Amino acid sequence: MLLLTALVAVLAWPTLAQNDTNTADPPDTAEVVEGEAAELAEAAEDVVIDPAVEDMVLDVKFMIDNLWILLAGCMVFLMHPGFACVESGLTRSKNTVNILFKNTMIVCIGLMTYAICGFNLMYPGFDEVVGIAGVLDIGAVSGFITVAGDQASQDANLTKAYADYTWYADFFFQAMFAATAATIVSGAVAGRIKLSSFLIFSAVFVGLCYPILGSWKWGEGWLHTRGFYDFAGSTLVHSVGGWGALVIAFLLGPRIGKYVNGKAKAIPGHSMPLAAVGVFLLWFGWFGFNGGSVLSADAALVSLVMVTTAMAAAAGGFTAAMVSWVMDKKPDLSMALNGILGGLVGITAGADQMAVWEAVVIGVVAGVIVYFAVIGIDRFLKIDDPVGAISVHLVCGIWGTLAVGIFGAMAGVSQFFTQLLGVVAYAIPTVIFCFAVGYILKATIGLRVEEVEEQQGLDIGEHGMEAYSGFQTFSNV
Amino acid sequence: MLLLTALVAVLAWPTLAQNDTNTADPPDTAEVVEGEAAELAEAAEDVVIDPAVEDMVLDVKFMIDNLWILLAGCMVFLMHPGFACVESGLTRSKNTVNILFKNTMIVCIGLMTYAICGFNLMYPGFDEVVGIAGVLDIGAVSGFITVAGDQASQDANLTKAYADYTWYADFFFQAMFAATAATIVSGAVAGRIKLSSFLIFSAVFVGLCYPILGSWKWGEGWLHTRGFYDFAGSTLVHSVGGWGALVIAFLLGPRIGKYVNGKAKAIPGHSMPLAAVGVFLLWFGWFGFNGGSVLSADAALVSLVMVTTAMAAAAGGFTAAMVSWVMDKKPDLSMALNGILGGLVGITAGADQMAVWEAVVIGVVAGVIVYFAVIGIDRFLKIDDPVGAISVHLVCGIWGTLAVGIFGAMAGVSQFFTQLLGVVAYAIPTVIFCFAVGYILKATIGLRVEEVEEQQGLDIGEHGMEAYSGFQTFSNV
Amino acid sequence: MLLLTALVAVLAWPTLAQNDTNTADPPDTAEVVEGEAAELAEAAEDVVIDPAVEDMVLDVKFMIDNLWILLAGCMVFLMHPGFACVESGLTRSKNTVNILFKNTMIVCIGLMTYAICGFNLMYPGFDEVVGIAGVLDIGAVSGFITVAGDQASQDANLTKAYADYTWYADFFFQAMFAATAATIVSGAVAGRIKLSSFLIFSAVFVGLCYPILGSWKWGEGWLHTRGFYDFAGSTLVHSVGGWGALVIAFLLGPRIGKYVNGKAKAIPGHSMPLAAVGVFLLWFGWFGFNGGSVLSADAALVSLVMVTTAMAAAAGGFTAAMVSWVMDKKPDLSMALNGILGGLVGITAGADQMAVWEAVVIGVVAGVIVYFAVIGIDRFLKIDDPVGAISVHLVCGIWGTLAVGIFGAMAGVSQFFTQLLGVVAYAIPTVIFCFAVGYILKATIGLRVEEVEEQQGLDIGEHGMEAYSGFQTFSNV
Amino acid sequence: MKLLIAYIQPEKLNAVKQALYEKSIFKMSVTTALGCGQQKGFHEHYRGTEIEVNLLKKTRIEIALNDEFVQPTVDAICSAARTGSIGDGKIFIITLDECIRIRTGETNGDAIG
Amino acid sequence: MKLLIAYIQPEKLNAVKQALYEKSIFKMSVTTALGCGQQKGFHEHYRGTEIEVNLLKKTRIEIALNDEFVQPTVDAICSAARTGSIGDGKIFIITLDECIRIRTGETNGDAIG
Amino acid sequence: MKLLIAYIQPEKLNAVKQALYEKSIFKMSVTTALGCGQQKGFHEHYRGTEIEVNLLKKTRIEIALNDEFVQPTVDAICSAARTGSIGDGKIFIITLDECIRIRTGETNGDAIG
Ligand SMILES: Nc1ncnc2c1ncn2[C@@H]1O[C@H](COP(=O)(O)OP(=O)(O)O)[C@@H](O)[C@H]1O
Ligand SMILES: Nc1ncnc2c1ncn2[C@@H]1O[C@H](COP(=O)(O)OP(=O)(O)O)[C@@H](O)[C@H]1O
Ligand SMILES: Nc1ncnc2c1ncn2[C@@H]1O[C@H](COP(=O)(O)OP(=O)(O)O)[C@@H](O)[C@H]1O
Repeated sequence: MLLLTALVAVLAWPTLAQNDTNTADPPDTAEVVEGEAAELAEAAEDVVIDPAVEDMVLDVKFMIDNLWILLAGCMVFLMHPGFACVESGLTRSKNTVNILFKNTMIVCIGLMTYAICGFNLMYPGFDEVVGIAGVLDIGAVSGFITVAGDQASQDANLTKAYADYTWYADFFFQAMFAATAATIVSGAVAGRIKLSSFLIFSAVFVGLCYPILGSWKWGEGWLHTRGFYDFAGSTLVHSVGGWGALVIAFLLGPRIGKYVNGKAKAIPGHSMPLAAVGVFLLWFGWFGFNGGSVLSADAALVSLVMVTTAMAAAAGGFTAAMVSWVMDKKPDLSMALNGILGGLVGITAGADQMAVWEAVVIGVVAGVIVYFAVIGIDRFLKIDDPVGAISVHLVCGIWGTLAVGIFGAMAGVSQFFTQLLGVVAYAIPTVIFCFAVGYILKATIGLRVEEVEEQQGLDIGEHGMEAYSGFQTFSNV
Repeated sequence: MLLLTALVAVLAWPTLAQNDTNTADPPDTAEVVEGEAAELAEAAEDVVIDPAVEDMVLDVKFMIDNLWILLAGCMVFLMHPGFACVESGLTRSKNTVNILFKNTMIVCIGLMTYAICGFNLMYPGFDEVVGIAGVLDIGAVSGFITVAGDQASQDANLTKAYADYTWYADFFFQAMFAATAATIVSGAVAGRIKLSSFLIFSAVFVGLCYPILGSWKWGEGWLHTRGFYDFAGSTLVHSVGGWGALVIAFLLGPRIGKYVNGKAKAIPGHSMPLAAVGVFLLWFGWFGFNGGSVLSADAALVSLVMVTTAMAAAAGGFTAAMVSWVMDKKPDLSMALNGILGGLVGITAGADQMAVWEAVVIGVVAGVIVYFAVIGIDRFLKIDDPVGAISVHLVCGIWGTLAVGIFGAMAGVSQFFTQLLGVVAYAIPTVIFCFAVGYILKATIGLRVEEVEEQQGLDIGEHGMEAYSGFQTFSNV
Repeated sequence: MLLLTALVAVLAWPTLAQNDTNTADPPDTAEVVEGEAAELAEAAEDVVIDPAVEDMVLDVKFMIDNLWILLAGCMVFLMHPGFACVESGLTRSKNTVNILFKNTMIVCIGLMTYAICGFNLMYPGFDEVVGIAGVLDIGAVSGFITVAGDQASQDANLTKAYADYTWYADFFFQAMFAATAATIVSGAVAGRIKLSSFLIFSAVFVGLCYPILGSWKWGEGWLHTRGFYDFAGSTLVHSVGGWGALVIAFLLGPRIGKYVNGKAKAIPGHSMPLAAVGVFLLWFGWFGFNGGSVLSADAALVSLVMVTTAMAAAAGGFTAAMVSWVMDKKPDLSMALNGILGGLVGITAGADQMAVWEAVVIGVVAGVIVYFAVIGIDRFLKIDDPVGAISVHLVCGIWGTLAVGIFGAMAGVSQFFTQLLGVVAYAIPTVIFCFAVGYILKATIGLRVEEVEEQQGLDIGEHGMEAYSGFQTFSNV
Repeated sequence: MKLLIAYIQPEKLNAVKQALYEKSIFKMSVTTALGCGQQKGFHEHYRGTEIEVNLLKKTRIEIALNDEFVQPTVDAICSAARTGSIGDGKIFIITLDECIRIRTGETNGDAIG
Repeated sequence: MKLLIAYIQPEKLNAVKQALYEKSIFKMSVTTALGCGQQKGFHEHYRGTEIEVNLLKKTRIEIALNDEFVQPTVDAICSAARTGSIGDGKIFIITLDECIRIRTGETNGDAIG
Repeated sequence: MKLLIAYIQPEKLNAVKQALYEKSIFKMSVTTALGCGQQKGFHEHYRGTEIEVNLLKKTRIEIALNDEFVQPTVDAICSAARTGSIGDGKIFIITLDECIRIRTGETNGDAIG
């Protein structure tokens, strides 16, 4: 408990240093491009409109905005099976049940921890949480799950008094988001991590690390004040998840057989259809991830964001495929898939800031980056990342964040350095947090399964069952 | 034909006894929590708003409501591949084509029978259908498929004169729902039922049993009048399907090799990735299933329902995983998946009535129930249910229905007993109907395939093809 | 380059002959059934409504319409994994990586070529593109990708000044559509086509052939003027893709082992679950494909289109299953799946014109047609089409187009012949174009892989990897 | 010592295993195989086209035995796997020169059981 | 009697089956195998990393034969499976002591065909 | 010439391959098998029901050898595959009458390596 408080305190340094009063308002990303809402409001100012009529129209607008946030949340939800498919497809069949189990549990645990503390940690501003004594004020933190069912609180939480969407819709969307951060880690540590350790790590990662760090920007914290921009989470979600992946994969060490005499060996995934379907589900979910981050159904912004998201992904996939074709003589499907994801991660930070061609350029660069990052991490860092999670989420996440300072409506030298500051500001505490948690787990219940269990596969070892009962498979080729 | 009329008469007893005049109005679930629509109406009453303006705004509101119902219908549609994946994943590879075929046909047959008679049986009130002579009035029943294409009837059916949504949208959503009831049966009887018998059973189940019973509550029938509450079908869809599963699985007997010397043996499913993807699709579809059952895009209700649905599923999945971890030493993925489904079924009856924590509690209880129900049915009832359909849909369906009397805005002793009444009122006719149909099929064309066909697998026997051509599989381990 | 210009000139004959000035307006399909928008407008005419209020309401309506187009685009996007699953499921496991790679690249390349030239070729009217000198005016063509990011152009492209939806949303929806035309070809040529040739073919097909031909109808070109009707693309998308499939499959010749001594042999697909999931994804996507083609969220039209789409698919699937049951003694799952797709293709041309029963009839006929077309093409034309793409998309596409003249609100002899004219008018240039491109590719880099590569599988040959590493498979049974 | 190779119908594996257990034969190795035999295959349809399935799924059992166990084993397999219809399978017996248990290095008679 | 075991390239299975049919050899059992031989494997890339594939897919055929059929069978397989490049495969022949048809209990020469 | 058949734990395949390489045995054929032996299987749970897994995954290696290579090969396999716990596997050796290389038609000693 003490340790936990210490960890939380580490995460809290900039906030404490700054002593800002962050408001509890929901974030507003529609700052740059003028949206419908603004237009409506303007129109309302020009002529005198009967307030009753205006209210009626705004009620209908509220219905749409709210519906879109919920639908976007549902689309983000589909990213979880997407991750499950990609991760199990790109690893061996003997670990499939384990990966599916982890991914299923992440959604369940993620939703629950986010309801218990994550949501309130992230959005009411962090300073309300760490009180004078520096300890957690459970009451303020655990707001969502204990919300009363009575009429009065329903009125406040379920009407447009809260925002363009209800408080519940906000939770729904943000909770679906939150769990993705932990899922990113899952892929990088596949095939060797102890199930219980992973689940504990995920719970604290989603429940504490992600929301506290998230509050710095989306909770209108100190980085928000400094002008750092991250539209839908290249840094807040993907880099944070990617740092976690890097640290835990490093602590775990590579899978047996990955490095023979210091040379990296390929360990092919067992099902390319699963991997491909997973990437398509992720791409689909990303339309909700980015599109929903507009936080309203504003026609202009959502349209723009959808198009930039689609184009960056297409450019990333195409580029990575071509690069692998040139470099390895034959085009690698898994690289093309990683390229799509790289493009998506890359556009995420500035999806509402880019012209079409800029989105394409961001995707192209991401496609190139992913290819070399995968190889670099594999061969030179010698960190074993079976699915390329670090390259996709961390490296492209950084690229996407910086790209906001290079391309698009906000481009500029000072913005570039603000973005760089954001990247670093998120890197340091995440790495410290993950090292600490990882180290504690390693020292106590252990991070890694036994060697023989790893060789037989975690499906038998951790779950006592096979993913493909009845199929004749070579589990060790 | 006579027999069918008799069956229908059995289903009709309470209606006939009661002589109620049920109105043809679409159901209104928004009775408890005040929704947007009500607010709009109120606002309209307070001040005098130009009726032309009001109409214009209501037209736009109608567009949203209608769009949401259609989208929700599309999401429910995805539950069908979800069921197909879960059911084929949790059974052996030699029966996969058969299961996929059944699930594909259920959608096709379900949509058609529901258009031919189901929809009109369910919604105009049952008393209009069984006329004085007690025979089916085909004209009244077959309303949907014979709807004229001319302008006049289009106007009535495609405008807001009908409800918050068009008559067509209503059909679309309800028809997608209807087919799920038959799909539930499909899982429990997998691996041994004769294809033709199953298809006939499904057709009468979706075309007669489900809509007639459904009309008791959602068609504003006698149970509706008594105050029975079932928001989105814990009883009307899931228990009804679950009773069907129980009866037919009982009539069929267990698969060969399931019980050896009276001891239950496990017959592992052949593809855990399929099963997991299926559950995620079901979960996604459930957001449409429950969210669409609000029957409007009302921001407050839909938000609330989405959150309770998500939380109950998460709690159910987590709990079932933990219970199986404790009981069997190792966490069982298929139990976790069943737990998610159990939580979803459990929350379905009262998704709009629960606070967040109540949804979590309902999910937790469902997760525990599923585990023990699976084992109980397997070991003590000795009914062979390969995918756990009875535990998930019937047992958790009953739990969810009763939970409305225990938790949430309607909780109370009298409500609890009303819910119990509903459970029993649906159990008796469904069991009788399924026994009758099952028995007739058994006596005529036969319910079960030949022993050798079952051992070789239904894919070869019923379809003459393999699901995984070219793969070396053990079909009998 | 010269050749390309010649090809483009071929495609342009009717336009040049006619010298029409096609307007740049987006297409309007809501011509027959009166929609909400019209009603709104009427209401506005009857009484004097404050224009400020009206504008406010129309802004909200614009939000819904736009959101629906974007959501529909996302749903169409899911058709791509759908195609990927169907095509890989129905072919052998040794070609799976290749098929997945092709389908992934088609989305990427399709989105990019459509942004570079397709979108502007299709919608501003073709005559603006081919200038006096008969050469491509790159400036006019490449409008979308080079769209400026500045405020002024954003205003024009992101507000309701453009249509019921933004220009960006229009691109998003149309681009997702466009790529499907190339995907259709992919299935028919699976297992033997050279990867590079296929990618080049796809790029010119999506970038030139599809949009130029599409402009004849949807770009308000000469066929539009003649009264040809194709609601969502039975001809414009499916027949065009189907002709491409026919021509390239013919040029390629059958797979080794498909015809032995002139007798067709079956080469079973390797994964029926993949194929079934793919069809469900396609069906789901089709709700967006047809529903979105309403080009607004109009309650009446979208509801009607959803219902006719669902019913035709159900009828097609059921019928094809029954036909195969009768003809081959056992019901064939892959035929049932093809039947569903056939029904969907069939209803696409007139989804907004049909009564429910007419949709069912169209589906039934499509189901019968698919069965006999598959066999006819296989046995008599001796064109090897592993997934039935020609039967589904070309044959049912023609059926659906003609059906608009037989059933529904537009039925009539003269309409029938207009439809026939449309079918022929699309057939000729597509066949010429595909022959030309196919022939050039054959003469230069070659169309088909080496024999030994084909026998070992394209996964090893083209990509150097296996789809199911670790599984013991027979690649040549 | 003999090495016995039996091809049986896949659905008979459990019955054969049971029969061998009763004769105290606990050790065996099983693989799947495709077999071509008197049972000429059957004609099926895939997408309307006849498909001659002449490689049928079989289960291959390999058992190393001391000589005195050979006859009981053959009997057990025959009785458990026989249905009387074509395709029941075959048993092949070859001479086994040597048998080594990897764990202990024991050989021959000691190692076999 | 002999038991013949042949490893061939998977893509040659149909040709070999055909060649055997022509020599009236109708019975055989087939499994998949991974083979390591003179054909040292090839170097591929997976995610940019070289992967040495030294266990290549092979098809294993097992045929029990009366002695007089051995030579024709070997010839048929060799001619049908030969491409002349490394990896074409091997044929192994061992003595078969006994052969029993499960369906009838027939043995040896009678059972084999 | 001898034909050696070894059943080993799947996870030992790489170690065995390595050990054989060191003894200059480059050729072999590998299949997967399910094995039933002294390692009686283990009890697992699937959906709460005990499941007795008595057919365990094994890897089957087949190597044709000239006689002088037999002992080194046995030694290599034993040392690489041994863990000392039940289930390590068995080696069976039978006499190989003939060996033919399909590519060249070479036979016996020449063909085997
Ligand atoms: N001569 C043989 N060589 C190899 N395998 C054989 C031979 N004869 C039969 N088999 C195997 O035994 C299986 C059953 O053979 P079959 O002749 O159909 O049985 P039966 O004659 O007992 O009815 C075949 O599918 C094949 O796998
Ligand atoms: N000594 C052996 N023992 C077992 N299998 C062998 C042996 N030699 C060859 N094989 C099998 O035959 C296949 C082809 O062998 P290879 O030496 O590549 O053929 P070739 O020398 O005829 O070109 C190998 O992949 C392996 O499966
Ligand atoms: N008599 C036998 N016949 C066929 N296969 C055998 C025999 N004995 C052992 N095996 C194979 O060897 C594997 C290991 O055998 P086991 O008895 O468990 O090993 P050990 O006694 O060396 O611990 C078994 O799973 C089986 O595949």
